[in-house]
Amino acid sequence: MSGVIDLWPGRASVHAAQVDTLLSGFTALIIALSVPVFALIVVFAVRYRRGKPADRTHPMNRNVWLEVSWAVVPFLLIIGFFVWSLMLFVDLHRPPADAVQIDVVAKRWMWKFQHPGGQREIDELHVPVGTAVKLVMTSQDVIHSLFIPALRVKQDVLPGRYTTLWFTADRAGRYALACAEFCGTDHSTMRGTFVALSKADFARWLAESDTDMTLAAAGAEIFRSRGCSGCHGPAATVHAPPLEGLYGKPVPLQGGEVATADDQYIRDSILLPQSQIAAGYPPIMPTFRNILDEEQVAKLLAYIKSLATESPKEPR
Amino acid sequence: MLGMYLFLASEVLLFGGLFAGALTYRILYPEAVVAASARLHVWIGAANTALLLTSSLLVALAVQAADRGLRRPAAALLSGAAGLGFGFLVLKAVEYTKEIHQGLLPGFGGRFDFSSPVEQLFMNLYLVGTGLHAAHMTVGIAILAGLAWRIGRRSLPLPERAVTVAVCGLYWHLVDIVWVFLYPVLYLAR
Amino acid sequence: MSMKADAARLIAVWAALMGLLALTVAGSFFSLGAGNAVLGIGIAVAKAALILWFFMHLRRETPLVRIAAVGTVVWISTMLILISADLLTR
Amino acid sequence: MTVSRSAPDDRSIEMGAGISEKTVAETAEERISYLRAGHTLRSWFFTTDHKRIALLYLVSVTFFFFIGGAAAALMRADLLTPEGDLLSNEGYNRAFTLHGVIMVWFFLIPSIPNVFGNFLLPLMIGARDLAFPRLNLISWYVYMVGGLFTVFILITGGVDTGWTFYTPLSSMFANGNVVLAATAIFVVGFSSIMTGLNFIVTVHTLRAPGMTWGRLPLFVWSHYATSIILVLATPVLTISLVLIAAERLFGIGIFDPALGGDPLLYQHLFWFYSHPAVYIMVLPALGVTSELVAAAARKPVFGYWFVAASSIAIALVGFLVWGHHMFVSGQSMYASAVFSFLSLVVAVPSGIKVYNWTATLYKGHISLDPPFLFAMGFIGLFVVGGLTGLILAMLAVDVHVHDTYFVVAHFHYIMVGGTVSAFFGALHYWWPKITGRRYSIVWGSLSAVFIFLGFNLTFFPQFLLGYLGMPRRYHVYDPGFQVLHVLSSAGATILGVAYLLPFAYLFYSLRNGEPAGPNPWGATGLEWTVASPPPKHNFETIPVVTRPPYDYEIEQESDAG
Repeated sequence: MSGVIDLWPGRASVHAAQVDTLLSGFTALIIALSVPVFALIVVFAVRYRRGKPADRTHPMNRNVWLEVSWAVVPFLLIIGFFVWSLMLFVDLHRPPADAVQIDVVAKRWMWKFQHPGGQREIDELHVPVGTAVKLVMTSQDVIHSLFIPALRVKQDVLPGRYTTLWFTADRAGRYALACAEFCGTDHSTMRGTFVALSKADFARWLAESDTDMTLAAAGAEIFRSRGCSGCHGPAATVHAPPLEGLYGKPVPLQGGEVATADDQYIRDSILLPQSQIAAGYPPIMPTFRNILDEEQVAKLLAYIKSLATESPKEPR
Repeated sequence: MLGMYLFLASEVLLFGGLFAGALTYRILYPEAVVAASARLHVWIGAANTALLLTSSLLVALAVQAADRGLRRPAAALLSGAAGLGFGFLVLKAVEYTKEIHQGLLPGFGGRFDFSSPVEQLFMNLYLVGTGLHAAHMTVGIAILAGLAWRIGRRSLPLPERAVTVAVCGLYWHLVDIVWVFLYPVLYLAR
Repeated sequence: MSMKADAARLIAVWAALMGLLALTVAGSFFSLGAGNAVLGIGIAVAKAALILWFFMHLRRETPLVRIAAVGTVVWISTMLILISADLLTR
Repeated sequence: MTVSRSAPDDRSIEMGAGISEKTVAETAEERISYLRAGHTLRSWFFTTDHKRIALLYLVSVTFFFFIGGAAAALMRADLLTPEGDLLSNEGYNRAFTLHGVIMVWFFLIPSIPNVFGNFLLPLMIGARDLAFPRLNLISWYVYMVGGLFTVFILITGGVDTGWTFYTPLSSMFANGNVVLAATAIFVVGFSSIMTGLNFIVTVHTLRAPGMTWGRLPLFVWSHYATSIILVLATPVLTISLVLIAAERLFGIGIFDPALGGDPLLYQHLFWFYSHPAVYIMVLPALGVTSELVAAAARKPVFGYWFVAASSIAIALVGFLVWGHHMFVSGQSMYASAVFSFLSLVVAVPSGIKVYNWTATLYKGHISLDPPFLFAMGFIGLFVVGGLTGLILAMLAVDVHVHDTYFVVAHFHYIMVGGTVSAFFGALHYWWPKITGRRYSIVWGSLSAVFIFLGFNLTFFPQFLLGYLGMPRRYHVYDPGFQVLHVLSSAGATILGVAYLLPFAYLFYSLRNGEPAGPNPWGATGLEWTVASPPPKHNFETIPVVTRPPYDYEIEQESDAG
């Protein structure tokens, strides 16, 4: 942070440095491709100015090999950079399995974050350095986009769907966080702070933040109070699929297809129950789309995930 | 002719946006879309398809007659095609009425009976798609009837102006083709 | 070519179209999984081709008009294919 | 092109569907310039003469350019301070939406095609008018109806969705007059389709004898390519807008996420139109530049067929790249990879054009008159805009700079630096043809230089802002960005003045300029063989073309000695 104008934004991850290197390399290439053009235009404009004597014998009007070479050579060079950037991009879409999950709900015009331990924060996101963090995000209303410039990452946050973003911050500090997709009146105030803390500081922060119960426990609470347990619980009389050991497993559907019980599938089953019906069960589940908001769904999801290791108990 | 074909190309892409919507939801929610499609009136749709195909035949025959300067047959065939088109709209109206009573048609009345949100989405698409098509039908019927009338009172001399008949015929055939795709996409999703 | 032969051909095409319609409706009563969609769209394409070729006289048009027609089909397929490419691999 | 006069042939009458038949006795009347043929308002507002319609468009697009420019000036003034003291949040959102909607649909898309395409296409191919002159007039009226809706939106308070109308914001949440705006764009879309259709049919059917495809000026090629996009892409926008309006008015849309609607479906449909729309805006500018460069150097354009084919290639491949607007939208990773690759492919034909223009200058007789200064400025800004476009196509970089000022700077380099410069270049090049008068070379050169400098000062800082992480459409921002914003606003002031300058000296020239004569630049092309301003029906007799385009060699022999 020096000078009047910083040319590079703060860097808080290895990925950020890689993106900067990619950009620098590519900028060098495009300068190499374009500066000769500018130079030649100026040189020609001076040397062959109208009325000025110059050697103009044998002007060329066409040359296929020249054409092909200036079409193909830059293209091949650019393809090299394409492969490089594709590799970085694929990395961004492959979160490690042990990443800590933080749920994000965007709402006009604020960011809400829920940590697995139940800690909740608004417009501020605390993460530990050196740990892979996976954000599972959805929106309560319109499309938003979570943008953390210091990490060089951005991902749109969609209503009705989960999108994910992962990163490993490696330098503690306070950085900007913003909504990058226009979302209405107060779009430009939908900003916040991204706080990367050392592991010790982060543990202290977690402990200090008020938390009555973990996310999964809060989900279990909703599971009971909203009547889910009446059908999906062990004592249910209704024929409904058991949820123990469900998460991450394949689910055969009525139409013969097979879905994976991931976050999106479980969310859709709660809010749009008729769209994908598990084989062998009657389509009797009512929709909860006017009853639960996205944060509550995230808690339920955490609860259902916590049941993943238990063995299914068939209701009697 | 080329101009008309270009216009038709733009019409095709207009409906293309709707087909893209249908495709999207078919892929995202195959079962719910199939369930929603099964609740439509397949037989009314089939009858309407038959009406349109037949009217297209009449228009093709009319174009042929116009080419040869046969005034009366051309006018009669065009009127027939317009009549069949009108029949299509009547059947469509009957179908809409039934769907309103079933609580299936969004935008009309207060009582809805959708089995799932996706069905509502599908019926929205159905209403916009068939509505837009019906609007095109209305224009087409007016054009065909107008042609028949002008041919009848000789203000459109044949065979000199047979091209006009052919160009209008192209439009009618296109409206037919659009329905040929709408029918399986909306009614026959299985 | 005589008027009658021309008319006869158009009527034959119409009969074929009606046959295809019967086929597509009948096909929808059998559960073929993905086959139903392929059948429905396949028959629609066949019908559209018949209408274009015979009713719309594409067979007598200049190559330019044919290119325009084929181009349109290519265009709309491109749009649908690329959109479904996104949906299927999300 | 050297032109030999042929005997009047009835072919021309047969081909020109809408040309009123003239008897030989009326030829004297035909020589009267199109500007003097009738002075009543009626003779302007009900004209079917492509040249008069072009002037109607020139006045209208200029009007909208200034409305859109006023909105931009408001935004730049507001951004001088990080707190955005001038406008409210809502006011700023409405200003940039208005700026985008007006500039895209009411200035950039119609600018070059509807003004210069309309004026020059028939002249360049040796025709007396477009294939459907009445459709041409209707298209102007339709455009004006769309424009009136837009003005109405202005009066009634505006729209706050951005020009992209993303759902569900536009369909369910926005407060402004979304339906009116959608109607305006819906209507103006029909005008685009009509123009595109008219151009395609004209190029196919009304070329003069001997005007083979290989002899078409490159301006015509690029307008042909543009027209393909106009006809095939615009309807997809139309249907998207219909769906938004249906959802807002009747609640029967198909995008509602609460019902399971896919928010990306709208983006796919929108960008299927709007990415090719970018090429609608820039292809005509590329055509103009080809003409200007050849005339500046008095040489044939290097690699004619490569340049012509690259226009068509851009139009076709341009339809396959829309997904590069959606890399962070939640689109599948595989689709993004494909779209990224195709976006790099589409850069190849653009690159070919730039290299070919440079090669054209080699061993030329280069004039530095104002139109050619604009053309050089165009090449410079277009190259920067195009290459930064490649940066944006790089997936990992785009994740960072998407929806930031980097994108804003990039597309302004293409559209304002590129298209608007070419628009001014075309205006300065064909002004003597359109009005019959010369304007001040000194003032013209000055405005070309000021536009170039002002533009760079305005938009180059925005690249830096974007990479630093300044999101677009922000009215309140981090104080750290203020220095660059102030620089940009300063540049915008220069740019604004530089845009006003031409109006002064061009208007002055209308009365006081020297008569231009038929060919003030010593250029080739059929439009320079007729009087300036051209007679009402362009050509007394339809010319027969016997030589390739840009055939400067004959004049050169005397000049080079």
